[in-house]
Amino acid sequence: MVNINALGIIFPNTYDSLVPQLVQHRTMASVPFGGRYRMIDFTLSGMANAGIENVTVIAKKNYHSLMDHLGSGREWDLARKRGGLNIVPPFAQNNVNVYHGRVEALSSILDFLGNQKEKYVLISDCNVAHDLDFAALIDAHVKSGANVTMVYERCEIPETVKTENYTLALDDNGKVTQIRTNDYRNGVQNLSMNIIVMDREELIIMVKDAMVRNYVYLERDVLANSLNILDVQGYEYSGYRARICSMKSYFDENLRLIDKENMHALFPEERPVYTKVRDEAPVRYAMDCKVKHSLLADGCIIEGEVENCVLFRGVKISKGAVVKNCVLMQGTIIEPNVHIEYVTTDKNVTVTDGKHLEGTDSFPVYIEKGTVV
Amino acid sequence: MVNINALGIIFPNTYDSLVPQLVQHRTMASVPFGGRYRMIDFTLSGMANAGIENVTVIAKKNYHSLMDHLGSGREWDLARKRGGLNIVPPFAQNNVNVYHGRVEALSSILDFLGNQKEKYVLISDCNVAHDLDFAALIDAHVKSGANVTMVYERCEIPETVKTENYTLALDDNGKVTQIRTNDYRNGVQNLSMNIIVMDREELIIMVKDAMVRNYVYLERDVLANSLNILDVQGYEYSGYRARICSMKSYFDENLRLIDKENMHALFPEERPVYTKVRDEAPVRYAMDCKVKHSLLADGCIIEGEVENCVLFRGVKISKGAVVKNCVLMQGTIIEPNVHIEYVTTDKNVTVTDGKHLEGTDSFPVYIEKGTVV
Amino acid sequence: MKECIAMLLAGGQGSRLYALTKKLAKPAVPFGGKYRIIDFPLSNCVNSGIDTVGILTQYQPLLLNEYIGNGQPWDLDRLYGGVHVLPPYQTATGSDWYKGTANAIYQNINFIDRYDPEYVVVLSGDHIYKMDYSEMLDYHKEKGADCTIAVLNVSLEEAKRFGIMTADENNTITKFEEKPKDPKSTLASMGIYMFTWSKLREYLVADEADKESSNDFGKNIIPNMLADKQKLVAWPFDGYWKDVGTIDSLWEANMDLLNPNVPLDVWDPKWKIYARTPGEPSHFIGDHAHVDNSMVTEGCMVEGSVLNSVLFAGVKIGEGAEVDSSIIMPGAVIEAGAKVYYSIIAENVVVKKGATVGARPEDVEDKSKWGVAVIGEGNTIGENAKVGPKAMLEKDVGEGENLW
Amino acid sequence: MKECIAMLLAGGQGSRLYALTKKLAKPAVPFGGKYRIIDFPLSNCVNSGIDTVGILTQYQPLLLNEYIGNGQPWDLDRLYGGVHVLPPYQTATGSDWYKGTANAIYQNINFIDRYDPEYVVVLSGDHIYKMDYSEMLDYHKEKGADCTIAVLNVSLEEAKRFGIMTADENNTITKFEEKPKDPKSTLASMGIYMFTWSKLREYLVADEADKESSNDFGKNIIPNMLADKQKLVAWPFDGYWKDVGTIDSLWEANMDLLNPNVPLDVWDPKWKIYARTPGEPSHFIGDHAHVDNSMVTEGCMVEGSVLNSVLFAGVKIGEGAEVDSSIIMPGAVIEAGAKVYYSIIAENVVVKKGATVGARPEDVEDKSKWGVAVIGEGNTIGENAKVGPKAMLEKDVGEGENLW
Repeated sequence: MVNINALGIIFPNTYDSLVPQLVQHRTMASVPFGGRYRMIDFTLSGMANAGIENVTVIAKKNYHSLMDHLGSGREWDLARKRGGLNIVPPFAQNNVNVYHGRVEALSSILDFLGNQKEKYVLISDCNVAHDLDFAALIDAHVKSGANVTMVYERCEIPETVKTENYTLALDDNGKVTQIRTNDYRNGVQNLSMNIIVMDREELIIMVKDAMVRNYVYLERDVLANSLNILDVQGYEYSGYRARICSMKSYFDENLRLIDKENMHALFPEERPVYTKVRDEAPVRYAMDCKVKHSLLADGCIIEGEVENCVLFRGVKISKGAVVKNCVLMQGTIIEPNVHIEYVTTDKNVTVTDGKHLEGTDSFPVYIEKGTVV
Repeated sequence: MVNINALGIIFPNTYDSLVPQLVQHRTMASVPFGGRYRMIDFTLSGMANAGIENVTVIAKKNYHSLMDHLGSGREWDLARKRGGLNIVPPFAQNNVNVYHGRVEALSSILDFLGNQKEKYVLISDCNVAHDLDFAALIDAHVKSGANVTMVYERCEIPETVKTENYTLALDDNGKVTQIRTNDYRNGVQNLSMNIIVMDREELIIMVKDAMVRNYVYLERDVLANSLNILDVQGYEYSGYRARICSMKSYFDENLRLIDKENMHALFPEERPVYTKVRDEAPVRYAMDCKVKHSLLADGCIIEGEVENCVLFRGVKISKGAVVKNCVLMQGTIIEPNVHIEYVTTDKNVTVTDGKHLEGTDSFPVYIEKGTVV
Repeated sequence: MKECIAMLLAGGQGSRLYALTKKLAKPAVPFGGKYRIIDFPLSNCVNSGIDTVGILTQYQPLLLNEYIGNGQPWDLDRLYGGVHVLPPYQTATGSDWYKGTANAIYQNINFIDRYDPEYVVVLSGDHIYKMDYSEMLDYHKEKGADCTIAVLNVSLEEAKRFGIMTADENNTITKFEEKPKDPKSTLASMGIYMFTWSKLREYLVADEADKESSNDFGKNIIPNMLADKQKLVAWPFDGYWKDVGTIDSLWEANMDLLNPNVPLDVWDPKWKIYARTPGEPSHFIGDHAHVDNSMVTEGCMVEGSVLNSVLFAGVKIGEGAEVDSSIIMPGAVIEAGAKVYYSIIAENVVVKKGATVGARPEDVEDKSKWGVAVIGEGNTIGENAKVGPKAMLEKDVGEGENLW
Repeated sequence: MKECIAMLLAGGQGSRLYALTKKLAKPAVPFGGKYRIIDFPLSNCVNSGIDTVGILTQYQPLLLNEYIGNGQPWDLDRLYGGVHVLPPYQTATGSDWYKGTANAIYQNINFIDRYDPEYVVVLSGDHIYKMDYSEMLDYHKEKGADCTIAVLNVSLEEAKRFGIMTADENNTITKFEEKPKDPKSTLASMGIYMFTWSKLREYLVADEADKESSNDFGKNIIPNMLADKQKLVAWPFDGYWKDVGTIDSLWEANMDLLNPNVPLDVWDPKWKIYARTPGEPSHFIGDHAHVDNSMVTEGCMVEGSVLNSVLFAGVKIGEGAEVDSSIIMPGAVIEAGAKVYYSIIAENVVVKKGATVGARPEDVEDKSKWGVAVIGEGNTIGENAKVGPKAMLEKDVGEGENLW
C-alpha cells in the first residue's frame, strides 16, 4: 500500500557553469522559470506525483535560496516525520570538501542510503524542465529487470553542452551498448537526460567500489566501463522539455512556453507542478492596458503594453510603457514610458522612466539582480 | 498585540573548541544535555517563551545535525510563513568565508537585519543551559533606556575559559564601566554570559562601522572601546545554569541535574523547554531491575542496576549490568554483566558482554560515537 | 495565556446567496479572484497579531473545514493557539445545534477558557474589509470599556437596515436599536465586538439561563449590557466595509476591487490577504485576447475579451468570447463566441459556444427586469442557449434553449 | 485518487468507563504511559501506508479534536489526504446526529468520494492492537472479496459477547450472528472491515432508505450483504487485540504491557506507536525510590515504590508512597506515604499524604467486593483518607474520610 518503492536524489548544481549570470546568487535548481516556478519544481513535483516520499537534495554551493525555496518540503507534501525532503549541504560535514562528480557526492550520503527502506533509487539533475512520468519510468525499470535504466531524448546536442554530455548507443532491445562522453557529433543523437534508476543496494556497492578506485563520474568512469557486466537499459523521453544550457536557451525556453499547447504539455492536469506559495494577489489589468500573447504570474500590475512576454510574480508595467519579447523576473519594475525589447531582467530590476532598451532575437540583453537602469 | 518586539540571533558554534570530542560531528548547539535535550533547546525555548517569533541561527560548521534537530522549528512553534526560524549557513553564500567573530557573522546577515520589523535584537551563544527570563531581560533593557544590555553572572571564572571570556566592571547603577577580555583573576567576577540586547538599527550601524575598521569581535573591539559614548547596562542572572566549558564540566553538569531542586530550577513549569519529538515509548523497568538517583529519558529499557546516572533516549541496560556515575547518550547499549563507572558514552556506543570499565570522579572516561567496546 | 483571541461566526447558510451556497457555507464563497470571503477576517486576525481563532459553524462545514485545514496558509498553524473549526457537539448531559450567535459562543466557553484570554473579539464570516483589530483593542483598553463595537457612518436611509447606536461625545454608547424604522443616528454596528472576556462570559451564562432569549448578540447580549449600564463604546471605522450577504452586494464588492477610487486594496504587501490556493501555472493571454480593467489569476487561459471582470483560478475564456462586468469562479469555462454580461458564474460552470448569459443594463428596456444573473455550481449552458438577466439557475440549460 | 482510506468510528461515549469518560471521548482515554487509545488504530494506519483517515465523532469532540489537531504527530498532516475529524453537520435539507455506525459513514459519503478510493477500511477507536492493514487489503484483493472482516479465535464462552462468523475452508463467511447465545463458531469479528468502496456505498445508500434499519454495520450492513450473497471473507488475525471498553479490560490491557509473555510491544522501532506528547524533562528516580516491572515516562518524579504499574507523563510519587498494580494518568500526584493498589487514577488527581486507594485482592476477604478502584479526573483524596477497592469516585474525599 505504500506508494512507489523508490527514493529520489537530486543534484541541484549540475550545469551551473552554463548560465553563470543566473547562478551568481543561486543554484541551477533555483533558477526561476515559466513565471512562477524554479527549475527544481519540475523534478521534485515529478517525484512527488510518482508517489516518491523520500527525496535527498545534495547541494554543492549557493544553496541558500534553494533552502529558502524548499523550506520543509510542505508544498510538495514532503514535510514528513519519516522520509520526506532532506537537503544535504556538503559543507555541513566536518571535511570541507566540495565534490565534483556524482560518485563523490553520493559517497557523502552512503550511511544515509544504507539505512533507507526503498528498493530503488531515482537520480536526477534539474536543468531540464519536463513532464517525465517517473512512476512509468520506475515501472519500466522493474519490468525490464535491468541493473540500471538511463533516460535519454533524441535530439541534436546543443552547442554549449558538446563538452559536457553523455550519449547512448542502443541495441534493438533498448540495451545500452556504449556510453559516449562529450559527444560532439552533429545530427540527432540519444542524449542522456542524466536521469537514472537503479537498485539502492547496488548503487551503494558501486559507489564504494568507485571510491576505492578514485573514480569521479558515475556515468563516465563506472557505467561506461561496466556495460559488459551490467544490463543498462535506455528509456526514451519524447515529451515536451525545456533544457536550460545557455543564457540564450533560458530566454528562448521561457518565450516558447507562451503557447497553449506547450503549457498543456509541461503542466498536464493529472501531474501538477508544485512550488512555494507566495500569497500574491491576482494580476490587476488597469484601464486601457494592452496585453497580448503573454504569460503572467500573480501579483503583477499592468498599466502599459505587453506583448510576447513572460512576467514573473509582482512585476509592474507602468502607464505608457511598451514591453515586447521580454522575460521579466520577480519584482521587476518598468516605469512609465519605458520601451524595452528582447531583455531578460533578473529579480528586482527597475527600468526608470522613459528609458529605451533593446536586444535582438539572437542576443537578448540580460540585466543583473537588483540593477536600476 | 504582537508579542515581544525583538528578534533573536543565536551563534551555535561558540566555545566548540572547549569540548573537541563532543563537537567532532556536531556544534555546541547540538550537544546533547540532560537526557533528551540539546544545548540550543534552552536558548531557543527561552526565546520562544518570551514571545520572540523571529530567530536566526548563524551556523559556522558541522551544522548538519543542528539542521536535523531544528527542522522547520515546529517544536518551538517557530515554523512560520513570516519570521519564524531561519538557519543561515555561512557557506551558503557565494564567498566561502568562515567568519570568526560576531562582527563578521552579523555582517553576513545585514540585509536581512535591515528588512526586519522588530525594534530590538537579542544575541546569544548556547554553551550555557539556563532559565533566564528573556522577556524580563528585554523589558529591563527597554526601561533602562540603555544602548546595550549585557547579561553576566557572579562566579569564579572556570579555568578553561580564562583565555576566552569577558568580565564586566559595573558602577553603582549597574552601568558597565569596563569590559575586560580574557580575565584570568581568581575569585568571583562578573562573568559575561555573552547574551546582549540592543536596538536593531543601532546594531546594523555598529556592525557596518566595525567592518570598515576591520574589527572582528563585537565586545572586545567595539563595545569595550565605546563605553564612554554608549550606555551599556549590566543585567545579572543568578538562577541555575549549566556551563559547558570542558569535557569534565559536561560530565559534572549532567550529573548535577540529578536532583529535584535542580530539575525544577532548570525546567520550571511556566517556561517549558522544547525539543525535537522522537516518538520513543516510556521507559521499561523490567522485573528485578535496580535504579537509584538517576535521570532517564524515554525509550530506555532497564534490566540491570543503575545508580547516579543520566540516561539519554533509547539506552539499554542489560541483565546483570552495573552502571554507576555515568552519562550515557542516546542508543548506548550496555550488554549483560558489564560493570562501568565514571564513563561518558557518545551516541550509539555498545559496551559488550562482561566488560569492566572505570574512570574516576576527576577523570571520567569518554567513549566516542558508535564505538563498540 | 493569550491576551486576545477571536471567535468567528461562520454559521449562516447565507440563503440569500441562493445557488452559490447550496453546497457551500457562505464564508467559503469565492471572492476577488483568489480568495474566499472568510480570508478577510482571518487575514485581519493574523495581521493584527491575533494567533488564536475559533470558527463557529454548523452548516455544510466539510468544504470550510478542508479549506481551513491546519490554518497554515494564514500562518495560523500554531502549537498553542492557531485556528480551530468548532462545530456543535454532544456532551454527557445532552447536545444542541447552535441556537443563536450568543449560544454558539456559549457552547464553546471551554474552548475560550483554555486560552484564558483577557479579551475576545467576535467577528462575522461574511464581511469584506481590512481592519487592524489591535487598534480596536487599544481603544477598548484606553476607554476601559466592557464592550467596544466597531461602527461605520451610513446614510439615514441605509441606517434602517443596521443595528444603530447612539453615542455621546466620548463615544460611549447610550442607545442601541436593531433596524430602527426611524433611525436616531447613523452609526451602524459592523458586527465586530471586542469584549472583556470575564464580562462577556457572565452575560453569556445569564443569557443561556433566560429561556425567553433568542441568544443573539444584537438582540440580547448588547441590549442587556446596555440596560445594566455596562460601559459600551463605539469605535469609528472609516475604511472599506461591505456585507456580502446578497447577490447584488457580492457582485458590487467584486466590482469595487476594480475601481481605483474605492479603498479596497488586496495588493498592499503590508496587509496581505492570505488564501489557500490550488497553485496553477501562470495565466496565458492569447494573441487575440483583450483584457481591460480586470483581475486575472493563476491557471486562466484567456483568448477572448474580458472587461471589468474578475476571473478566478483556472477559468478559460475561448476565442471571440465576451465577458463583461462579471465574476467567473474557479474552473468555469466560457467557450468560444459565448457572451457573459453582468453575471456571477459559479465554480466549474460551462457556458458552451455561442451561448449568452445575462445582459448589460443598457440593453434591457424594462429596467425592473434587469439584474445580475447567477449560474449555480457545475451547471452547463448549452450551445447558443440564452439565459436572461436576473436569472438564478441551479440546473443545466439545453442547447439552443432560450430562458430570457 | 487514493487506493484505500480509513474511516475510524470514534463516536462512543464509552459510558462503561464511567468516571474516565465524563469529559472525554473514549478514544481519547490515556493508555500505556504516553498514548491514548486512538493512537493505536491511527499508528496502524500510517504504518500500513494509509495516509487518509476520517474520524467520526460526535461526543465531546473538543479534546479529541485538539489532540488530533493537524495530525502531525502521526505523520498524517498531508496536503492531499491526512487525518480529518468529521462531526455531524447541517445541510440545506436538514441535519442529523449520527444514528448508527453505518449512518455515520453514510453522512460522510462526500468526504470519501473526494478521494475516490477503491477500498475503505472501517475501524473502531477503542481497541488496542497492532495490525498491518495492507496485509488485510492484499488478502481482500486476492480473495476478490466485497468485504473482508478481521477475525480472532476466541473461546466458546467469550464467543457469546462477540459477533460470530461461520466460514468455509476458503474463509468465505457463510453465517454471521451478533452475540449468539449458542455460538456455532469461535471466529469473532474484531470490528475491522475492509470494503470495496463501490459495494459499501451501494449498501449504505440502501440501508439509509430503509426506515426500519438501525443503521449499524454488525446489525444491518453485514447481514444484508450476506443475505444478498456478496462475497464476505474472514481474515484471521492472531496478534494481541483487546477491546478496552470496560474498566477491567482497560486495566488488564495496561498490565499486559508489563507482561513479557504478552505480544503487545510498544518498543518495536519497526512499528512505532505515535502520540501527541507534552514534552517534559527526563524522569527522575530518587535516592530511596524502588521501581520494578513498570513503565515510567517523561516528567515523572519517583521517590517512592512503584511495582507492576504504569505511570503517565508528569506523575509524582512521593517518598514512602507505594503504588502497586495501578495506572496513574498524566499529572496525578501520589503524596508521601500514600498507598495506591490495583487502581486507575485519572488525570490530575491528588492522593494526599497517608491516604489509601484500592486494595490488593489478597487483602480483601470477601472477593466479591474486590475490584479495580477508579478515581475520576481532577479529584483530591484527602490526607489519611481511605478509598476501598472497586470504588468509582467522581468527587473529592475529605481528610481522614473512610470510604471503604
